[in-house]
Amino acid sequence: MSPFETVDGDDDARPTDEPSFTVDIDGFEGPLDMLLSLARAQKVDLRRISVLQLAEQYLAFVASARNRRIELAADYLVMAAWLAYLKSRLLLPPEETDEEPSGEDLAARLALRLERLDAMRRAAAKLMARDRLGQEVFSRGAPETVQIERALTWTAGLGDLLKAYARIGTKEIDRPLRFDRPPIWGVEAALTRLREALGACPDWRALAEHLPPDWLTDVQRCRSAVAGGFVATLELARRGELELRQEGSFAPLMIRAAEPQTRKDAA
Amino acid sequence: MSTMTAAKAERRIDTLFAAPPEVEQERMVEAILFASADPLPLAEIAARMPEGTDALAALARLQAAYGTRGVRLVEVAGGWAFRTAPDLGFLMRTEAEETRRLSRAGIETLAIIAYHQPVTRVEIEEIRGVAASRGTLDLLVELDWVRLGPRRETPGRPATFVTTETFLDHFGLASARDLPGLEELKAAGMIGPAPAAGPLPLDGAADR
Amino acid sequence: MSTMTAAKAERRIDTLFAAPPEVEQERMVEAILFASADPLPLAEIAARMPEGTDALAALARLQAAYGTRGVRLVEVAGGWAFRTAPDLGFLMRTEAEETRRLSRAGIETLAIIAYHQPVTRVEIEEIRGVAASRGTLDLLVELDWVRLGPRRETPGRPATFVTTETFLDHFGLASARDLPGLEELKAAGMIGPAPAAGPLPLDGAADR
Repeated sequence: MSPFETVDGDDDARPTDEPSFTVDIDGFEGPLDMLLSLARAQKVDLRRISVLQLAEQYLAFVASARNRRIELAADYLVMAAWLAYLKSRLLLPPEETDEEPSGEDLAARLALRLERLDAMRRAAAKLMARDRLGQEVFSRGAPETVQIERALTWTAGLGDLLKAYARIGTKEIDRPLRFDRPPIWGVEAALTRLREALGACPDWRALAEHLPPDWLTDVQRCRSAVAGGFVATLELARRGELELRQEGSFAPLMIRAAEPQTRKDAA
Repeated sequence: MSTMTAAKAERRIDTLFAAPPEVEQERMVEAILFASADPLPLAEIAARMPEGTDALAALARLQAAYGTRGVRLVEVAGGWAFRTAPDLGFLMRTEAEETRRLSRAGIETLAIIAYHQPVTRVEIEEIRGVAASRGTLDLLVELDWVRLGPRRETPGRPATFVTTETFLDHFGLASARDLPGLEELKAAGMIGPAPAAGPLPLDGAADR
Repeated sequence: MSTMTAAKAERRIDTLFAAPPEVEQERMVEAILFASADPLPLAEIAARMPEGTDALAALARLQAAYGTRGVRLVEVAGGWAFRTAPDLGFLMRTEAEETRRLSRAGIETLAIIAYHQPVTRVEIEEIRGVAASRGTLDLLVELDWVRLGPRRETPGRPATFVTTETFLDHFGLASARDLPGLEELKAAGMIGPAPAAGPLPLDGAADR
């Protein structure tokens, strides 16, 4: 059960030091509610109610409650006191020097207040009488989900493009400084390679066969390899480590490892 | 998105795009709204339609076409939605939502917030003449009918309460200005600041 | 429920209840199906309708009435339901636009293609000095900034890439020949000065 099924929803706001027993005077929600109810009973337009009569009715009610030893909530008593004051102001002729509002003013204010509460009551009734969603009116029971497609738009400006190209175009310039190894097969490397080659294969072979194949791929490197190999060959021949021969001009230069005898002599 | 809106603004000038025929525009609005359980603002409908279409005109034609059918096109909660005709509510008992019955205090408080919004708690109490219970306001907030509005720029900067789109949708209101009898109540001085509160009891009921 | 069904069975005999007019029956079916979360079998629709109505006939009329509108009454597994017209499916998607800048790899690849077109993938990799990711080229093709060009008449006949009209449009170029050359870029300050070829930083001054 919902806690709001009863009309006592306002009780929980009250401080606990108030009397726990509050007269639920026929379900009135406070003195203003009760006054409105009494005013309605006059069966005239709220603007034409007799506030004096209303005050008297209210005071009579409070008196009877007291007689029946019913403890009234404090706000009912405050209202009673104020209405008693209002009644006196209405009945006694106003004094010339009186700075307080006149009885008629006070009565008019109370009447307006009742009117305003009444107006909200009527408005609430109209509101609740409307065709309500889920009661009289229904929405689509099977709504179709709307797919959200994330459309990615990629952008790049001409500036980005040019900068990117400039960056690539200058990579060679921008790279860290280092010395390039020139494409030269040095004599030292040639000596090492030829000594190894002759050790493994001491018989007559063309010098070209002993050159490193990866140096023969382009002209520049090939020249360097041939030159390096030739200088190394001459050097090894001088040291007596190899023998060389050539059949004729421009014929392949043949080399082989020197005979041990020759080597000894040279030493 | 902004470029789209700019493009829309130019649509009257731009005749390059042939807008879909009127019947087609009606079909589109119909499908878009049918697919949604919640009201869609005109701007959102228009944004989903192709260039050069007139969503508002299509809505008007569609509303007329549905007329008094079992399903109607209504303007509600700041948008447009299809809703079943109220006279057929009895057929939808299986769909009817179990609603918590609002107490009289709850109903009155809701009405006061709806008609007086933005309204502070103290103002609600002044009108009702009793202290507002925390539970009553909490329930209205929980139902998503009421939410906190801007703070009142008066001493203490009290919070105000306003109604929500869910409230409008639930009660079939296009906007808060369409509350029944709002204009009459305003004209009669029933809404708005009370003239000179004066020494009436119950003012400041919240202080107790 | 069983008493209701029994009553229904008798409806042909029972003439006490005046059935609602046909238009009204259509409205009822319309509202019931609209509000239902699931497709409804004929039997259930009929069960919800008042005595003496012919749900099937009403369904048929309603289906014809919706015809080719933006919403259709269709028979699906499990019963009858309203569905938005399939040809309007595109309206059920909203686009959330998001703009992202092309990655460095993307823009570099694009620049190489723009300046060296037609250019093979291997050539792009050689120039950039890194392997080209599949995704980068795919994105450029997807954006329609780059497309496949003629195959290179070399062993393996590798595919080449060239830029498109869309590319020229996007970058505001009349033709690919309008791209400024390296010298112009240098003059425009797009390329910084090359590192000094002067004295070697033997004392490590360059590190500071």
